[in-house]
Amino acid sequence: MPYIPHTPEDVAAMLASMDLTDIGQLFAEIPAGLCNEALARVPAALNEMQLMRLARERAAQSGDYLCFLGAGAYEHHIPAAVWQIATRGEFYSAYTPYQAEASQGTLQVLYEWQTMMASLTGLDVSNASLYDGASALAEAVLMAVRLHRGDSRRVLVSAGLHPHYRAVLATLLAPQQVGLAEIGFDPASGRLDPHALERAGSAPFVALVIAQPNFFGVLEEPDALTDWAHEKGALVIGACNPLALALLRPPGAWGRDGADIACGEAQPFGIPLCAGGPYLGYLCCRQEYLRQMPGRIAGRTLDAAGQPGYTLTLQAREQHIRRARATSNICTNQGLMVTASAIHLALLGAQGVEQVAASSHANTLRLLALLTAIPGVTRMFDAPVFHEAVLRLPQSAAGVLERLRGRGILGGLELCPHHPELGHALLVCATETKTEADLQRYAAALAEVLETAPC
Amino acid sequence: MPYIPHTPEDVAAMLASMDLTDIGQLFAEIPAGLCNEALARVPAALNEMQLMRLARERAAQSGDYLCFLGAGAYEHHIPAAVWQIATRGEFYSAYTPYQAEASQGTLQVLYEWQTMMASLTGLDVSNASLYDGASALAEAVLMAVRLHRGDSRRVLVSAGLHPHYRAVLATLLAPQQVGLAEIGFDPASGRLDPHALERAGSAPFVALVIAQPNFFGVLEEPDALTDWAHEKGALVIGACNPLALALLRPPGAWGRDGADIACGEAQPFGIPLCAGGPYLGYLCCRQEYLRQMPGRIAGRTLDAAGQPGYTLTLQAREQHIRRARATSNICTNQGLMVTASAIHLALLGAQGVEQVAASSHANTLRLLALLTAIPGVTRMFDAPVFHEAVLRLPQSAAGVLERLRGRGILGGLELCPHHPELGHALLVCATETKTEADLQRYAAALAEVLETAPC
Amino acid sequence: MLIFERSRPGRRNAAQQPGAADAGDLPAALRRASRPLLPEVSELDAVRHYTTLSQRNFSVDTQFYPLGSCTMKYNPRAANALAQLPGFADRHPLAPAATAQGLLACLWELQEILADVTGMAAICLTPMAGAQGEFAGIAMMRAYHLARGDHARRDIIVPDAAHGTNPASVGMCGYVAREIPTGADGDVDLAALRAACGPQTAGLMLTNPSTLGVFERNIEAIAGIVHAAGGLLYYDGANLNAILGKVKPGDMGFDVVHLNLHKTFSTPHGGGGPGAGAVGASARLAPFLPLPQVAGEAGGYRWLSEAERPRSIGRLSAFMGNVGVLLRAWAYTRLLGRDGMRRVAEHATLNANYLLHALQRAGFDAAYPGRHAGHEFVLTLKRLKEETDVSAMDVCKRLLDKGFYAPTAYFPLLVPECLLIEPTETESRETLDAFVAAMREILAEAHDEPERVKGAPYTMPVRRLDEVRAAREPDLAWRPPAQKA
Amino acid sequence: MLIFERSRPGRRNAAQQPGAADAGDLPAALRRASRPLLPEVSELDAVRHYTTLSQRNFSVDTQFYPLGSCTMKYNPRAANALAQLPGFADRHPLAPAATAQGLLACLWELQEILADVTGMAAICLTPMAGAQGEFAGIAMMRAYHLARGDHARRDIIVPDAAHGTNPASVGMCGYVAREIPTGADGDVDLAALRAACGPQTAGLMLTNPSTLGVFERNIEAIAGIVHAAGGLLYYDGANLNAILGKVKPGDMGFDVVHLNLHKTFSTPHGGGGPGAGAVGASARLAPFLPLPQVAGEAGGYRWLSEAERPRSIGRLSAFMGNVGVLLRAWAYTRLLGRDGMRRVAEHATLNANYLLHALQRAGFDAAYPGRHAGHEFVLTLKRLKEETDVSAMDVCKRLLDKGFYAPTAYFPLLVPECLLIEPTETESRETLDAFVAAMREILAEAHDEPERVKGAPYTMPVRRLDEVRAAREPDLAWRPPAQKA
Ligand SMILES: Cc1ncc(COP(=O)(O)O)c(C=O)c1O
Ligand SMILES: Cc1ncc(COP(=O)(O)O)c(C=O)c1O
Repeated sequence: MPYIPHTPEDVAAMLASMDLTDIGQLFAEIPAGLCNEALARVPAALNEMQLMRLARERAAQSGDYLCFLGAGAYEHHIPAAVWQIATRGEFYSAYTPYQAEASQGTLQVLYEWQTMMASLTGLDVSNASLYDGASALAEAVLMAVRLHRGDSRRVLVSAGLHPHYRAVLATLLAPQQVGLAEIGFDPASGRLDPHALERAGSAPFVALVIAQPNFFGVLEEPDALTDWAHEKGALVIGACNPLALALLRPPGAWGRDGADIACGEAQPFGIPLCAGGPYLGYLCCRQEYLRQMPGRIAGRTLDAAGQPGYTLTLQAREQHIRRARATSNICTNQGLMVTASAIHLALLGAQGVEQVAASSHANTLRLLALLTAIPGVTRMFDAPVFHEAVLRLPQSAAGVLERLRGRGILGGLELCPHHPELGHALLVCATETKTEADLQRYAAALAEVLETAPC
Repeated sequence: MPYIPHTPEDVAAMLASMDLTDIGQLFAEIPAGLCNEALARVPAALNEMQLMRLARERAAQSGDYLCFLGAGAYEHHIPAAVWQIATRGEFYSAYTPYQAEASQGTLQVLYEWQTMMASLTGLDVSNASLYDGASALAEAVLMAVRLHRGDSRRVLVSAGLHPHYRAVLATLLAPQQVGLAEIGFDPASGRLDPHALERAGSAPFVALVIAQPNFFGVLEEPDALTDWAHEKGALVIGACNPLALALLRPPGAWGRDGADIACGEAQPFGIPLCAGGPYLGYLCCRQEYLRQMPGRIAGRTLDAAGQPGYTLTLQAREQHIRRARATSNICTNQGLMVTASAIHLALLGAQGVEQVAASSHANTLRLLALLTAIPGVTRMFDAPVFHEAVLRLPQSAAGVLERLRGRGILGGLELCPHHPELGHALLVCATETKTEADLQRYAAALAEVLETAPC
Repeated sequence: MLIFERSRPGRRNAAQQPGAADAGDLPAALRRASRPLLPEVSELDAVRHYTTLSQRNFSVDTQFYPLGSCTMKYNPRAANALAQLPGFADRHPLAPAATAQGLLACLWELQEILADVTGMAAICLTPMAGAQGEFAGIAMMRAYHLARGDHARRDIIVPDAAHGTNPASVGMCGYVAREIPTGADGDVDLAALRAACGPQTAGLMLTNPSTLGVFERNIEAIAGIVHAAGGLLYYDGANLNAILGKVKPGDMGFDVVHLNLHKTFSTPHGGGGPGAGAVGASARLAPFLPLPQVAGEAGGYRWLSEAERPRSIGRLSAFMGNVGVLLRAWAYTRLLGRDGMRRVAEHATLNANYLLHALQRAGFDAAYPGRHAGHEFVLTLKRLKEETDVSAMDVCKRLLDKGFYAPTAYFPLLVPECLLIEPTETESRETLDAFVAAMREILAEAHDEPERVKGAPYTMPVRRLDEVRAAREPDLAWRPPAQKA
Repeated sequence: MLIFERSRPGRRNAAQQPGAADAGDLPAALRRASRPLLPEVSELDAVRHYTTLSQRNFSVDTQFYPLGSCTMKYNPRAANALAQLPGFADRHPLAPAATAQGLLACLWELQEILADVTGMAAICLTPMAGAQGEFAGIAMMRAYHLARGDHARRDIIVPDAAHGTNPASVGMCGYVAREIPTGADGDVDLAALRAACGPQTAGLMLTNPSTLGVFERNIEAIAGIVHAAGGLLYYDGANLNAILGKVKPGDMGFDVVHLNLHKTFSTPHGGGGPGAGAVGASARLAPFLPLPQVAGEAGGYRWLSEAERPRSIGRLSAFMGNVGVLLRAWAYTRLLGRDGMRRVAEHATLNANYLLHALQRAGFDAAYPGRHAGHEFVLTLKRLKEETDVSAMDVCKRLLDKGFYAPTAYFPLLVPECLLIEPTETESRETLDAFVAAMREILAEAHDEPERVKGAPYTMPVRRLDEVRAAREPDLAWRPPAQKA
């Protein structure tokens, strides 16, 4: 019996201690008609050896490609120490640190990570994670709705926000009647279109969501946007790649007063791509908004002997205390990812994180230079980018990508399904993991592919 | 500076504390002419990201084959828990447990493993590991030489002992003038030839080495051999695959009095193949021979409060105490392999280990049946085998293996370089890792290969 | 000591740094003025810091963790190894479908297995924890009603014993949580349910066995009442471990379920997450399931397109939920196999009842003495508190000193001074006996030396923490000493 | 508790068992009569047992480990990940050479790098630890003499400060270890050396810096004397960390060297091993190096054949030594790179001297006060012992209570009540300062409350262990209670 220690003697003795003879007797309260042990669609057990072999075969089907995909999930070097430590049983198999005295390890890590994220975003406080970047943005919007004094439930969101994030906002906000006003982007720069924004801002709204960088890799100019929204009495939410914040003005320093909430995806900090998750949603805000924050928060306090220690705090915001009136329904969050992320950031250090950001930026610019040297390949937008950019191709991106794959390259994301208005658009990303040879290889392959006619 | 924490300020302050200004001053006692910082053959540093990419590329060159090689190193399933626990920093980065009170984890593991090995071999005591199976056998022979009352330094060894083990014995024993008398094997059974043995036994000898199973996978009949050697006043050393001992009579129960020493390679217990090492030499013996045992030994004792605890013991045998008169020069042994091996054995349990042995045996018999059904393929020897056997092929084994490799199969070991007298001989092994489909695949490929003429 | 306190300006871990690169082209107005507060430590210091921090945790791998409602069973190490295979761990979520057959095969099998054990028509794996599964389930119920033009339904009925996420999820879906009481026997108060049901009823959320650890015997009647009122039944699968492979929520009449794969299916809790809250639906609700989902066909596996599921409530995460968790759950289902499912429920239930009986013999009071336990049970320490002033919390803290993590305390809210105890099937009888012995000792101590219990713990890295102070003077991020002042 | 004490007959970990198989065909006479004493526990019990056992260790990853002569530096986790890549870890040692280019490239590069840092003509990587490297080196010297028909040489000169493996290895090679004294300044007594040298001298083994932590200033003279007598010079590389990248043993006149890759090249000690003791040789001794060795040529890499090295001393291990250790060492050399080598020696030396000075200021006596430390240094607590009866061992045990592993004690044998302290370059100044503070506290305590120090440790899983009892009444394997009596 996999993972069940009981010997037949154990079972017999345990039953005897209750004056029973059969485990079935323990299920006597269940209406007999409900018992149904048929499991036709569940295969018979494998042992670990068989399972691992099957898994290795299946995992191998992912192939081994040189990958220039980004679009919300980024390939970065993760120090070997990160996951060797994060998967230590004491971190891996612990529950949420409700018994603080027996969970000081996890709690201190949470506190450290909160400190790192607050500092990166330039805001006062961070929570101890939300699910992923997209759902964290939805929580930020709901938080803004709760904080906002007016009765508008309308939020301005750029059409240059990641399409999946927009989809998640729609799913999570619709039941609470929060409306999303999508603001077009400027076709030349790829930034929020100021005219569209002005138009949308003429009706009351709760908050403006600024993606930095946006889905196109483009950097917005958040100072003016922030001041504009604040003047309209709205809150400002920065949806930021936290790695970019190693180089960029943090949301807390946008405009005169700074953004009110920052949130997004901390996957670039030590979390493997893993086909999409588990990732690491973060949310930071100003001190005064603390009581409306969703999710767990770790805090420092003193113990009975006056020594410092850590505990989950401000739980009155949460579902297990406030129930229907909680700031969110979230309970289980992404704890282990926080642990990995804290270790990752500590291993890279301030300088290392900055270098990763700068080198991803530099690699992307270099890639753009190489690729736009190919006839027919141009940049779609002229605004500065962080580590991603949109290219205009002379042929359908889908076909090009397919042929690049034949050459061992995943060349980026075809934008057509999300933005048909952009034509043959391709989103490319080159992080610090790419060498000059990799970039050259991509350029050579693309040149080759484009020479042949589309099929 | 990789792995050096010092900032320039640290260095300056540390030097200042010694009234120095330059690290070079600390090397002032070294004759100036000896300083030589040229390292032309050392490449420039890689960072971890670059190194891991290079390593992945190189590792991938090993390819992915269905492997029927054995010959002293065996592919077995290793539970994922084994190395996830063994590489925990507390085991991985600790030294030899000289400070026992701060090393109870490692020490208890050693004691547990010694218990397991002593029981598997049917002997009283085990040491805490030697380097590998071959060098452990050399140590066993030297131990026998020390124990033996006579002044012979001659040891009888089967020509059916692994050729690399014989080579290692030659290297390690020659300087101490220990002579090896190689006893031929019976060409029909593959076992020690009793006539050759009788002849060799007419001159005095220290010990008889019995390999169980031997290099050909063949099982010797150790009872008679043991009694014969004992009658001649010699010691008996069993060189055994400890996995086989889950099924087989242990050396301690051979003949009337049992073998005196058992040793060999415990790699099958949780140690990855890893191109040949690190593996895990073991050595067990009877209580009365304890003081001549080489290597470290963990023992149970009491602490100042009367509680049990573990410590290295009987160190008076060892080099750091007895120096030139030590039982061996060994110091660093294979500690972490012991840890992995103990965890492995605990995870499989008595029944699991027995099943692995039985299923390797059954798979090998099945493979033999399938392969010998191919015209021209026959078994070389008729004695029972454990999980390896020699096949006679109709063509050169080297060519057959090469063509099998083209079909994704490593078909076994060509014996010609070691035993040209056996002709087209191939040593094959099928452990519990092989499925019926794998065996069928091998048989089909071999049939196909043999149909085409040798190139 | 905090990692920041170990930090020294300019200390670098060169092996982890890609080297300087130029970002000078970025407009000055966009650039950061000062470096963020990230540690500057050596690799050894970081490794030592986090390794020793880990030792300051209790965990399943190191201690018995009888935390009710959380199913702290053993997390097979194989599942971890498997999820870390490069083909899975290094796979980009947007990598082309042509390279995804291996991954999709695993996810599709998991969908199939979960559909079978829950008796649902279809499963979507994307919700990232139980609470998101709840959101998805209620949102599907809402979408169903709206799709039928039934706009009047606003209430979701929730028993008072329900987990906090239930009413919270109801709120997230724009519905109103309507609480109904539990009877003295632990079952739902049917009269109250009847009274609560009507045309405004969107549905009912139920955990079964309930968070009180008892099986809701009237489940069929309940289903009848709710369905008759036009409402739907939502199954909170947090307690599926009690009936896995024996009873299917679909057979009880549930229309929607969520599962906590990090409970029943043994994925690690990771000190708070990540989890996975797969959601299942009966045939009539299946079209509303969130996306992505995996379709399995003769030619292979593929993602279902939005066009094929026009009525889906949509996406819940940027990509495909917590794939790494799903792979671990898949591993577990394959390791258990068909027969293993039922055995989980049987031995989890055996362990719970054995422990309950033993603790009753040791002098503790069951909250529902007449009832069989499911996979967990509730004790009430009301009597102890009255007799000795030792509270459930005190007993919890003292258990830590005995080397056991504490049970869930003060939940469910309706039982005073309660402990919710869940041993899980992976614990041996010897471990349960040792726990009983510890509880017995604490009981004796509570009578002989109550202050000792009330001052616990004594052997943890810290003494009892001041939670009130933590909330009154929130210190949520470290600041360098200068800044702090 | 021992794993055997957790065992229950019939308890199984099904997930790890391949299932029953038939071995009934094996002749009864060959079959085992009773099952071996292996534990029968659940997977959770095994995981919990060994995880909690690990917590009962000190280690580099968790504590400062200033163990002299052992170079307990940080072991990069990358090296571990790299050696576990399936292409390396699952590779069979006898897999064909055609599939070995990746592995051989690593091993060949390691040979090249080690040849360069030692100034040797060639390197063989197969010795499985320092002691086996010593055996190989001496055996090569022996083979060299014999090959020249020089049969008279029987002595290997070894300073009294030498590590125990040196004389022991001499014995293993059938030679006689001839001890010579060390002068008061820590250098070899040249007069004694001269007296010992003669036609019977096969060679000299030397560690430099010596195990006393000081650089042998007369090394060139020593080399001259030994070589003039027809002897060879053997370099025990255990202390290479002190001069890595700055001084090459070959330049000092050594003919043979061994390196402890588990010291200088940062492979983990694993609680006792495995290590790797690569051996290097000057041109005249290179033909005698053991096998296997890797040859690198334009077309790729290959194993040197025995036919190409007819004078090799032969094989030392069944396969290729501790490949997994060699890969970790290779990783480390590539991470350090050319400049990193020298920096190791510089900062290891800086740390040692800084610590020595600070401890002297704290009131401890250096054994060789006038000398610079290499990467380690010796204190003598003779005065403390006389004044307080607190011994070096007592101080060691008390250090454990302060959270530090203890230095090497009572080695080298010639310094009374000595501590051999090696901080390594991977420790930060703050860690060294904390160690000094602890030593200072212990010194004060030794004077104020000596019994407290002599009773240490108090905070370890066990109190001080009775080593005498362990040796007098050896209990080396557990027996079930019945059998035990
Ligand atoms: C009964 C019950 N329902 C729902 C949940 C919420 O699940 P999650 O924490 O995965 O969001 C829990 C988790 O503790 C629970 O116990
Ligand atoms: C100076 C010296 N020489 C030789 C050795 C032996 O090395 P090993 O333990 O690797 O056999 C050591 C190890 O402690 C040592 O310190």
